[in-house]
Amino acid sequence: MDDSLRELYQDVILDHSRHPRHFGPLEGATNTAEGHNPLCGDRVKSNLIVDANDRIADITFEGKGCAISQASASMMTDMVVGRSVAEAEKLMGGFLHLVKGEEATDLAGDDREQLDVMAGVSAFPMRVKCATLAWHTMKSALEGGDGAAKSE
Amino acid sequence: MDDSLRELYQDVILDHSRHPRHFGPLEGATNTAEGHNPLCGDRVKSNLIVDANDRIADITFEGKGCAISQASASMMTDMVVGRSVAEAEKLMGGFLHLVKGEEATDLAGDDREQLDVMAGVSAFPMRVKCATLAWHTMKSALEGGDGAAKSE
Amino acid sequence: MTAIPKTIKAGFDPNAARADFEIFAKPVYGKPLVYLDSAASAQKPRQVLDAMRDFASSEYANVHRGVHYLSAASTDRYEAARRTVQKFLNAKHEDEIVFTKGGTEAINLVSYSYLALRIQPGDEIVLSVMEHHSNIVPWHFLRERQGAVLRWVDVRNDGSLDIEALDAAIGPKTKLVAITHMSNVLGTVTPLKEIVARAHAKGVPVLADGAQGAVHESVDVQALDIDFYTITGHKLYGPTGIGALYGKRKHLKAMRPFNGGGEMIREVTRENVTYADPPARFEAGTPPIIESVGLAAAIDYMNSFDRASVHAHEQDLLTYAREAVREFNWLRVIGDAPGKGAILSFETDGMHAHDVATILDREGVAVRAGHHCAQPLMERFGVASTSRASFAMYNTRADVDALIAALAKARKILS
Amino acid sequence: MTAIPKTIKAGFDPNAARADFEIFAKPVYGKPLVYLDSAASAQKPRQVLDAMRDFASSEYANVHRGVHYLSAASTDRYEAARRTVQKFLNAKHEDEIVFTKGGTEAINLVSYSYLALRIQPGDEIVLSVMEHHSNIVPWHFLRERQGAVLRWVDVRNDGSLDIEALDAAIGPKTKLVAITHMSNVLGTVTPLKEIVARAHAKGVPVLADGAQGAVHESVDVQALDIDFYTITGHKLYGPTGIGALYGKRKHLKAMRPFNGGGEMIREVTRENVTYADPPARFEAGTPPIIESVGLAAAIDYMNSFDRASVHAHEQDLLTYAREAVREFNWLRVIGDAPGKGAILSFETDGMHAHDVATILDREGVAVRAGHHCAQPLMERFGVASTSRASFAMYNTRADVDALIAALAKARKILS
Ligand SMILES: Cc1ncc(COP(=O)(O)O)c(C=O)c1O
Ligand SMILES: Cc1ncc(COP(=O)(O)O)c(C=O)c1O
Repeated sequence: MDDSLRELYQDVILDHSRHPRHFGPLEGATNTAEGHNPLCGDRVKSNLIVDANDRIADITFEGKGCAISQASASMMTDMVVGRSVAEAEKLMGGFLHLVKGEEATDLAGDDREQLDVMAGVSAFPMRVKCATLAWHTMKSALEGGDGAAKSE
Repeated sequence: MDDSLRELYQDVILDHSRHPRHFGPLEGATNTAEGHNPLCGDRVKSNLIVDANDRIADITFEGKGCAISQASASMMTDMVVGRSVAEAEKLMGGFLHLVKGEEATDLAGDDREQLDVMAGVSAFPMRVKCATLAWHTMKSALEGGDGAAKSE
Repeated sequence: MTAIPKTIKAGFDPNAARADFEIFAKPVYGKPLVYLDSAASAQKPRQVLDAMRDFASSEYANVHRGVHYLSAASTDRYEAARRTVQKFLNAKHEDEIVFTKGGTEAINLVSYSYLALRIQPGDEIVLSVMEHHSNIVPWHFLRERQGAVLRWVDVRNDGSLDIEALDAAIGPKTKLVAITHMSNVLGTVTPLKEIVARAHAKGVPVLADGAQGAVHESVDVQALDIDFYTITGHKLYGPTGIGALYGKRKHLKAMRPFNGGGEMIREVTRENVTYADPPARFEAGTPPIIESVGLAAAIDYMNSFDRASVHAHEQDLLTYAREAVREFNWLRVIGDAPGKGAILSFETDGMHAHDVATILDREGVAVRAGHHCAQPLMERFGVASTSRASFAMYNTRADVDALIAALAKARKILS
Repeated sequence: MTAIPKTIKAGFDPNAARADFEIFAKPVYGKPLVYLDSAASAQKPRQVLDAMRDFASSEYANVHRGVHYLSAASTDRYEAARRTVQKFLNAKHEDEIVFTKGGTEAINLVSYSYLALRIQPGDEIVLSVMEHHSNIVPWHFLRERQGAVLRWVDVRNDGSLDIEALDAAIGPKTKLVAITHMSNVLGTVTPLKEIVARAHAKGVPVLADGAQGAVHESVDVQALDIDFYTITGHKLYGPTGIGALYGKRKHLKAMRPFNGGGEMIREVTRENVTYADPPARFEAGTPPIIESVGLAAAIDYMNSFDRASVHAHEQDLLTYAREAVREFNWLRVIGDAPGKGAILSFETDGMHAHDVATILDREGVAVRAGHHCAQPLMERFGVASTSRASFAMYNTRADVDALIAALAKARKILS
């Protein structure tokens, strides 16, 4: 089988997509936004509780999507919870580089290792939008988004 | 020089175009119509007096145009004056055949001879509209035209 | 590289046709291209590409505007293309054919220039839930802008149109029935003649979106007595950038212009403007001249085959594929209407259409995944998206075999 | 068959360029083609025709709609073409470029989607008397339909724009200045930067019709600070069926859709529709994909030469021709504005432009005769029609010589 496919649909990813973490509504959310993938019509919703110290106290996501977008959302929520908004945004920067196949120098250590499973997406340019949708939606929520983040 | 050009711009035609017969308004006209050549924006107006016996007692034309359309209008007025409406329309049928390079079996004798100078137009498909404009306009006037005959 | 299909229908040899499509000479990821996305856009035979290139390099100039040789030649070709479309649809008059930039624009033209002038708040437009967005959004505009009401006609569970429901939806306030000739998702072919008869019985005109229908069915607008019929070049094995609207002469004559510009006028002054007769009235600016030549070549190409045999061939592929997917109990076909065209849409349990399409792609199999610009239909069937394999004259049973093998592989990877 | 021009400008060899245009290989009435009708539509170099054919036969599929290989390849090419246009006009953002079917549609898009929403009865649109019908009729629509008032700015007798008159015409009710960048009849190039500055000083946006201007002048929409700028492919040595609108992001974002259909939506339900962001919002349906590749190839082709040298070459032809026609005392040039582009329009005493054009044609010389879709300008100069010779990069002084000889012949025949 095609190596890049194997790489894309790794067990970790399939597992995340089948059993997404932090899935569902979030009581008491301070920030929410909806994201939309124009390619397939999939939508994702990002709910966050940002505390007084600009820390992401909690985060969930909702919505249906392909394995890539679901896994990406699931991993994202796993990784950003407990971090500061600034850290989350930095992580996003690194992630965007990674899935576009660019140098991701700003990703280090554990973060890099965890996110590396998504690096296979870079071989599938048409699917990059799927991988970034949740992240863009989170960003839009953090910015007090207008409810219409678009994947890029 | 190109034979077909010589044929198109015969002296007879240039003469008609420079000194058009029956040019100008017509007092007491019973039928009038305006024609328009969309290609160049030229317009021609046809004025007729049709008497009780359906005879074209008088006819004039107005408007500016190229040598072909002016000559055609001038020759037409010359030829139809005094004829019955039915005859004029039959003549027009023959003329249309002639300038399109089709068999003009319905044109005979003198008519044929006079109109033959226009036969050269058939070698210039883009100019056929110029030659037929006045005729279409006359027809439109005879039919109680809506003032917007188009050359075909 | 082209496999031989197990049956070759009398009168049409798909492999011979296939050889005309140069794109199949180029492998995809080292594998033969299995192109099953013709409903999105068809590939173009060399006859079409050559016709365009030859024309552009030997007879090209702007049309309708000059007396010189190339201008005359170009105009002749452009108007000949109009007659080719006229014959293709069996329109009565050539001035009933308006060239547009595609199927979408053809429908918008009717919306802007015909229906917009006839809509009072509360007036109704009847359409089916299986319409393409191109036959929905222009009517939503009239809802948003003028208070029109959209009346939706459902399809049955097999995807067939409920003609009685359609009939019932046509009421005294109905100003137009806008319906697809063939669904780009379900493959359903609608009974246009019957629809027109019912609508006309109530004095309501009918527009058919023929983007798909004209490719797979023979169209005779006079026999249908239909008011408007739209086609698009790129699905007819022709170029992008061109389509056409057929409109009955009496309608076109009564319509106001759409775009304003050169060619569509009779006279322009500072104070006023008067308009040309149809079809020029609706063809503002320099038209898609080279594309018109390509569209005519595409129609000529289609007509160079026995269209009934081509249809039979496509039907064979559909049946063959329909049978083959029965072995997958995790796959649900959406759209099984009797007499449907060669389009197979399906949902896959626990596998998102995009993931399926990605895996198929790496096998060289091009299908489309998504909502297919038919979101109300997705909603009707309770899905967000489907995978869709669509068949064209150049496909073979070997293509279907490749699809089936790739689907099995997708299942293995994703579950 | 191509004659060598008497001077070859440094940096540009017209004969080398000319060899790229296959149409010149084919004689007209047994004579070499002298094509002086590029202002109506330019010929296309093999680079453009090849790019389109190659793309269509190796990378084609519908754009934005699939995850498969060809769809991705096609989308890449389409979006790359957008960036090529962006750079060509020096737009700040790629989403400020909307593909249209031509120059006319680009202007209509602004009329329908921007200005129509801002016009109250009595509101004014300022335009010059030298506009092409494509930059007149869309505004007449707003007069007819919404009571807009057209305010006309005259040109001086030499064809130059009277900038003070323009300034004076812009008043508190002015909603748009719509002006050509270069007149297709006079060749006049307008001082866009100055116009924009004056209009903006009064808070009025400016649209420039760049159908001709973009061919002969360098355009920098950011430096001009212009609000809208329109171009058309077929005059830029590119294909028919494509053009583009540049619009400032803030304007495009505030505009409503034009055509409705696939690709321009965010979501469609039975009850409602929401729209995509620009540029998709304005690109309903399958866009001119193959044509976008052709347009990009055409721009690349133009950029493969030193544009200043090309401009100098065209100016040389204009000057050479302008001098040569002085020998004809029966010929009157219309349009002598300083800095004008390479277009020569003229009236001929006692000889109708159509007769002149017919005779020239038989000499292989293609000029255009008529009102050039600029009837208000014809009225301004008191003529019904003119003859027009327009020069492009592939023309040479030999072409001018042929024109002059043919004009002398026409005179002989017609007088
Ligand atoms: C049923 C149907 N209608 C309309 C269209 C729109 O045609 P076009 O994309 O040529 O504008 C399509 C294709 O996209 C279609 O499948
Ligand atoms: C100045 C000008 N504006 C607009 C147009 C219209 O462009 P198009 O024919 O591509 O629609 C033309 C050419 O016809 C033109 O010369």
